[in-house]
Amino acid sequence: MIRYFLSLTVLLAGLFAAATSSADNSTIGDGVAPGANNAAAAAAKEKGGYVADYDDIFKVKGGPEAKPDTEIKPLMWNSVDEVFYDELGPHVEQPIEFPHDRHAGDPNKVNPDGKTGDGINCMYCHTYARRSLTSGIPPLRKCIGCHQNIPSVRDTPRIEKLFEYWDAGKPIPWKKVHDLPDYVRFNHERHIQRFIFKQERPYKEVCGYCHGDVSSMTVARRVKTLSMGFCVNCHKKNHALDNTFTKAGHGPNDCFMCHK
Amino acid sequence: MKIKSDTFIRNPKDLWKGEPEHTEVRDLSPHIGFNQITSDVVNSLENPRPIYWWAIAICIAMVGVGVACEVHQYKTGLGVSNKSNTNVWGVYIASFIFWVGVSHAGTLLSALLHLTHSDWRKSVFRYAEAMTTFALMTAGLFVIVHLGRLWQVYYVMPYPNERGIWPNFQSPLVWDMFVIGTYLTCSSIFLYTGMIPDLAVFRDNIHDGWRKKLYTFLAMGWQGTDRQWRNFRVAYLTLSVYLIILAVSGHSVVSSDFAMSQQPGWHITSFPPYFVVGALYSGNAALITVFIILRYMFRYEEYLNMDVLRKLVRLTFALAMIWTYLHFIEMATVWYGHDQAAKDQLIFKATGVYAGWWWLFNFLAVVCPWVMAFRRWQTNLPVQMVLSLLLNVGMWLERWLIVAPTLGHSHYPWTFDFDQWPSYIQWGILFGSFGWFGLLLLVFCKVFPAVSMYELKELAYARKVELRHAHAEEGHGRPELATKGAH
Amino acid sequence: MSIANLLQNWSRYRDTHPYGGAKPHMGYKWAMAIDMDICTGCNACTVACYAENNLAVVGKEKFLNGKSMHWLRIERYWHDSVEAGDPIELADGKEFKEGKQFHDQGAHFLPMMCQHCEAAPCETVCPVGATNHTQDGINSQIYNRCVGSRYCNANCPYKVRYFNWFNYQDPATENVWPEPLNQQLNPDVTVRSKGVMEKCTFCVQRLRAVMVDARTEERLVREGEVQTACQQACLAGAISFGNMLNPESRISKQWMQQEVNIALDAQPKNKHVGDAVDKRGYRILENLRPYPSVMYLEQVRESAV
Amino acid sequence: MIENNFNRRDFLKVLGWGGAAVALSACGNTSVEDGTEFVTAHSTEGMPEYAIPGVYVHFNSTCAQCDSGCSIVGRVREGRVLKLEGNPESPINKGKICGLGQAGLQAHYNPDRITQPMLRKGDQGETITWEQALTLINEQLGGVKGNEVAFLTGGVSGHSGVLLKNYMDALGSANHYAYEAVTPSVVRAANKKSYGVEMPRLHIDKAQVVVSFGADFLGAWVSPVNFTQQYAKFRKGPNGSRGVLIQVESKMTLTGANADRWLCIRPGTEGVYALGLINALGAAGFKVPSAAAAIAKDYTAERVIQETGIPAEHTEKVVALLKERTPSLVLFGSAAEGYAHGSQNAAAITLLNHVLGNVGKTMAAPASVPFPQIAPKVGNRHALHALNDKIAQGNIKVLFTYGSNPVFTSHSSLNFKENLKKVPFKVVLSHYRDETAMEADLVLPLDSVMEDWGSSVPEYMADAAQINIQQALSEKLYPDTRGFGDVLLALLKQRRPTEYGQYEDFYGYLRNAMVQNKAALGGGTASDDMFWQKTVSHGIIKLPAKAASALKTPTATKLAFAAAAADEAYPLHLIPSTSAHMRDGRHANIPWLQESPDPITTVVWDSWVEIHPATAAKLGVVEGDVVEIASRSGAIKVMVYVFKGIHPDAVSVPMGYGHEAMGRYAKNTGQNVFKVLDSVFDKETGELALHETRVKVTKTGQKVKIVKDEGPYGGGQAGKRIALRKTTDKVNLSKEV
Repeated sequence: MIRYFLSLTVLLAGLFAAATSSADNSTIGDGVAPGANNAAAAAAKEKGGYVADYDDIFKVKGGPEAKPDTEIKPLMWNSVDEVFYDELGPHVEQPIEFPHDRHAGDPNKVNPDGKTGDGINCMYCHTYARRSLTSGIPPLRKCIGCHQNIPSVRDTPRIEKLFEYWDAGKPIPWKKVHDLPDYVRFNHERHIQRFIFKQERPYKEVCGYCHGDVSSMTVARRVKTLSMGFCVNCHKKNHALDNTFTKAGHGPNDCFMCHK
Repeated sequence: MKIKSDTFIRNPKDLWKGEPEHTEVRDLSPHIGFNQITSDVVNSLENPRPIYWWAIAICIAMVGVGVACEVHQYKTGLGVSNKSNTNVWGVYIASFIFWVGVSHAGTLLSALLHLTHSDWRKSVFRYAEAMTTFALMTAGLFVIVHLGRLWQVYYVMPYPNERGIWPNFQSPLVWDMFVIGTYLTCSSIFLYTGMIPDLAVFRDNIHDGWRKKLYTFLAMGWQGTDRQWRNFRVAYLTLSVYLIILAVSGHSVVSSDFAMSQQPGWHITSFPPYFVVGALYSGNAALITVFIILRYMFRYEEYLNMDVLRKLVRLTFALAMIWTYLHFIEMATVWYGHDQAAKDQLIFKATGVYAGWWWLFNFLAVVCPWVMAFRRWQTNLPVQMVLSLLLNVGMWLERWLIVAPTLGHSHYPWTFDFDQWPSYIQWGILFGSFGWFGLLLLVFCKVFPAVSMYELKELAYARKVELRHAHAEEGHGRPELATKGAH
Repeated sequence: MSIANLLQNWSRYRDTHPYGGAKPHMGYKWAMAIDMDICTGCNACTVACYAENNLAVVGKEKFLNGKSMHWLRIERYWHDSVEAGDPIELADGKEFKEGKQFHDQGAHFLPMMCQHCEAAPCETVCPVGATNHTQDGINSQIYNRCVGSRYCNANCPYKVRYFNWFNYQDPATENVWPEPLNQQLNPDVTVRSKGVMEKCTFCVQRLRAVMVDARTEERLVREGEVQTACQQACLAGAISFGNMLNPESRISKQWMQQEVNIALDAQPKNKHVGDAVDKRGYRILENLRPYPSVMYLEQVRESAV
Repeated sequence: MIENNFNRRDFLKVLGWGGAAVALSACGNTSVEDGTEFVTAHSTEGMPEYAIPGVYVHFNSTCAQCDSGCSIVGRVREGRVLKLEGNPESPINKGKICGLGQAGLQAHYNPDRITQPMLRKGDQGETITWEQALTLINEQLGGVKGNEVAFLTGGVSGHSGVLLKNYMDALGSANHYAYEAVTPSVVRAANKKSYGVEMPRLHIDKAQVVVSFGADFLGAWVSPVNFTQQYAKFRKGPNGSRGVLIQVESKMTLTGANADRWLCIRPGTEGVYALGLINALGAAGFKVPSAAAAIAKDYTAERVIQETGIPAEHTEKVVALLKERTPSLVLFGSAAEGYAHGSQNAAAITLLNHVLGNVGKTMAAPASVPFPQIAPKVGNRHALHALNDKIAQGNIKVLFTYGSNPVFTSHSSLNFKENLKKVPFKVVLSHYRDETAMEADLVLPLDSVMEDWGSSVPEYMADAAQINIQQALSEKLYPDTRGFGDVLLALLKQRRPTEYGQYEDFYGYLRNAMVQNKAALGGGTASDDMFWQKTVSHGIIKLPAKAASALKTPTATKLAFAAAAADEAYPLHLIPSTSAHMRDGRHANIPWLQESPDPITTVVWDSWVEIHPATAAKLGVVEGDVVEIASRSGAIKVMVYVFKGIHPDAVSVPMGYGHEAMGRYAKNTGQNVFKVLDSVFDKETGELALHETRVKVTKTGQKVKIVKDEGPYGGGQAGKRIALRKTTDKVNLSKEV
């Protein structure tokens, strides 16, 4: 039996490795540009209280030979393309069908309903993402703050409903779309800080990596599995740490990071 | 000549007399022919003594008790079994080892003695092999029952998963999972393979009903051709060799659950042989119990006869002596070793809260088997029945006294000496496990040949040949005399 | 972990004993020191632990049955209890034989929690790898991976692991946190359900919060930036905690001053007999070689009175 | 954009409807199994910018679990206060907080809190509104004279104390009784007499030797958090010398358990020993003032040994140590004061301090708050007796109680519960439906400390004078509870509407009172808002230090100690011990405190009686036996804990257990030792002498398993290297001894 099992698993592994070894591309920060200098690293070292071990943690790579860590073998699931984690979540019925496309969509693109988006930054409303574990749902007064100055849509059903809540003084009971189990703790702040502020990637790419292209949805819907494999897959890769591409490192991989 | 058949219930006055000399028989009477074997076995399946149905009912009731306890434990949490943060293990792990132990005797009889051409095993090895399989199934249940989140038991298996994580291959529990799984698979295959010729006989002797369909399916078109027999023997031999390795490694791995740890009383190098021999010992004792029950229940007096029992008892006695030796060796190495904690642990066993049980276990498992040394009691059925049960109680206690005292008295004095008496839930599940094992075995013996017909026929043939030779050499005289020297 | 690393060398992927091991600590090695001379046994740390880590209050009956859930327990020893045990061998080789009628040199309080051993006996035996060594030297316990085999507890020399024998969070049965008591529960710490093992985590939720901040600011966590709940509560300041790899930290200075080397199973301190009071550091059951991360400082009693 | 300018107070107001959903959202109260969340979304409606979901906010406040006045920091997230820490700014606790203080959270979130005003209807309670309740009080007060109204409180201070005094003045009543069952009131009286102040500031950290006569300063005496911090410094020593602690008592306290030498003294002979020490010091060549020497000259070594039972060798060593090392400090606590001659004991011990020259060195005059009206009014046991006498004479028609539970804590010979029936209208302001509330006609539910505003002045101030601000850390859990100050204000509005009508609530009053005295409080030229904001955010106002006055010089008087008469019928002394967690029983309904073991015996969830092995052998009892402890006043049945930390002539039962009401955790947990206390009083102060009760112990034959954390191995170490102890010989006394 033991031989069965081993041969079976090895076979499976081989299959996956073969099927997916060439599919490792187009992820956030996967490439580290060669030839970057060490100055940024040295500067960063000076910031810390003590810096001796900083290099060890972040695997600072310098010099012309610097390249992404290609030593990682094609692992079981590691190199499976993100497509593997595409999975539409259930439809969540919200008290107000909030049109994300109308707010965050591309201003130059016409939506099916004949309107263009406003191109609002995600973090204009989900304002806590950069400084808290949770991204936060905007308070009602944030909605009202804008909409009381937009008379053109004041009479549409959704906005009327919005003002009903406002007048009643009740918060809108939004339902959770991206719901992680309680034994998982995802930290928005760290990801936003790293990928948007440090690496200066476009917010649509960063937020969209997990949440999908929300700017094309009305009511948001989960598009990735947000499963552990989805997280781990990314955390195993070597990413550039800043936009100078002098340093690379992967996310923490110990279980205590998310489960505690 | 008809040999006097024993009955289960004897004159109480004769109880301690043992077997009279003149009823001495060989493993199979030379007067039993092939047809009689077939008809006896087939008839025994059709028509067991009524006690069979009582036994079935009792087993079902026992299983019911066990299931009820388990359901309660599952719903409420393991706390109802009254373990504590010090004594985290208890009856379940002890019973797990016990049942794995029981399984070993079957392999010994069916595989090892097969290789050594011990012909007397031929009437008992089939049910012994069945016991192996069922005892392993019972043992597996205990592992699951013991888990805090038994619905997550599949985490232990190395299956490719989305999370990209594996079980911990360093853990002896994972080795356990592998070895028990492998052992169970192989022993089932071994049991089934050995039954194929007999199943074909059943197929041919039973003419309708679901049994016919079942046997037809299971016999896999066995026709008894030369080629089939040749392949069969090769396969059977190969499997038996493989199974012996598994059996030895199996209980060694179980022992490493303990021996791999650093806890005093567990961290003992001699544990693997100690466990394996202990397993054979308790398994053989269980074989004797089942021997006596089946003999009466299915009217197998001709086949499960006194000669076989005597040999079984002698084998058990020999194992008991080896085990006793290892038992004292284990204590001696601790006593003369430098590990003070282990020494304390040994003293604790003999004097602490578990002292009564420890001395009882020593009496049952070390002293009691000496009864088997006496010839007059070797074939005394009531004595052997009681004795074999006592030995198993003793050996169960041995396992429990490996598990519990170490937990209660290991390295850290603050947690010493909690006397955590298992609650009725633990006892209920243990009780249920005997019902579960008994039920499986009884159903098996009713549906499948509990004695191996084809091997008995080989034996019958051999005995007939012997008889013929005796006649030819002596020219006259009684066949019993001719075969007497063969003991 | 994957097939590939399984085939390469699976054991290489475990974080174990750091000195000589394949995987050194990455910037952090959290450790603790407890000075038992100033620990008064007041239980403030225990209550703080209950508050911080959502520990279940099990009640009288379960406490009696040894099901208490105190991750941090204060043990109270008497050095003069001649009947209860053997004379205690002191560090200087003398035997302690004092106090017959009264406990006249007081008690000895010893806060005992998970020692976060570098070569933890619990880690190797967990069948599902629910307890592991992290790169910063913590012995982790992952509740959602735990199947409840309790092997870790059976192997723990200190018996500091606590099992959820019941569903303490279930309002229908145990109801340890009846409304509104459940509003006190720390959202950073999972409330454990039945059937999983739990233990002291060195307040990992606090550690991780500051470590994440430090990463964002591209530095290491500074000394004093994080405290465990027990350390924060300890009135006498008997508990110190910090990063051993930071040479400036109090903890690393303390270990160095006490000449306790985390990588040794016996400390060669005999040369300091003359200066005995200052070299009081030791680790409990060090000789079993779990390489615990908690150093205790011996209690001192004045012999002049 | 609408940007509301939220301040701290508004935040709490709006949190009610914004925070309701939030409150549960991050509870972590979901299953590990399926991980589904109960709550739909984070709602941040109405929350100010600094209140970010998932991020902790810290607010300063003051702990009210005991009277030490530690400043705390509440860790608040999403409107819920999750943990309490110490406020580093406070000189009292310097960033630390004891277990009792931490457990304040569970007093706040306690499931057995009263949520609505209750009016007695026969045996039943009926919920009424606050308006009805206040109207009812007004009606009841209408027909009675001012002096027929009494207010029984615990210790009060700060602005609620001011309001209380004003209310009593408005009623024309002088019947404010501050009652504390467990409080060092004889110590205060003796200190006042000897040093001129009730509670001198102690410098344990500066002392080289501390001799403590039963003062459990690490456990439950006066200001344990401060003293423990001092103790840590004392042990480490300023220049490498480690302070030596000697504890003289009959029952080992937590402090005794930490002593270098625990001297077991015959109950009640502490004064004899103190004088014996003075005498021996004189004999050893120490310069003892002649007046003191005269007093002590009769206390020869033989007499001291005979009366106290302390062996001469230990006394000699203590004397040598005291002579060798200065400064020292002599403390005394409940064990010394709790006798009929408690004041005499105390006087002898204070005299020892004078002799050793500690006054002024390790004891200093305390700072005082320049506002006498907010100064603490500490409670004592005498107050209850005075009130009880009045009630018994039928002179009280309306009784308010707050912050005490006299029905539980009064000894049964006082017959308080029965007497209470003579009061026609009893109003109880309480958090729990405790024993006193069960007797009440009207029960008014109070805010928890986490919900209420207030100010307080601690009795023992470690440094300069300070005023503590108590800030609401979270929104009210129940809409129908009110703060003590709010209730007083509402009552005052009935009496003096013109004066108090301007204040919307107690918060307004408090703010106004503080802001008005801005200059005196060190506010400088800051605006009112700025000053108030600063005050609240610091949680403490440190007042400018005044030059400390010197302590009094000794005035020696002749002391006499009543020799403990042998009592044939009741041979043993009963020592009701104070547990650091239970105190007088007011915290019995906090599960954390019930579950955290008693440090010495490690017993949980029950009360026990400590008996010395010799006595136990004489009585034929072993651990777990249930014995009856009977005094002349009553009897309780408690389980035995055999313990070598108690004098063979004494038994000890902890106070605070044995509630008959109060809540699920307190009810029927243990036995109430107050029941068996005899009515014996200290001769000078009239305080109940807690330790003077004589009992007999009889075996009941019943046996229980004692629930304790200590394993069956009983704290032995089995020869293993677990808890190691070193002996030090830094102090060389060889030339003296």
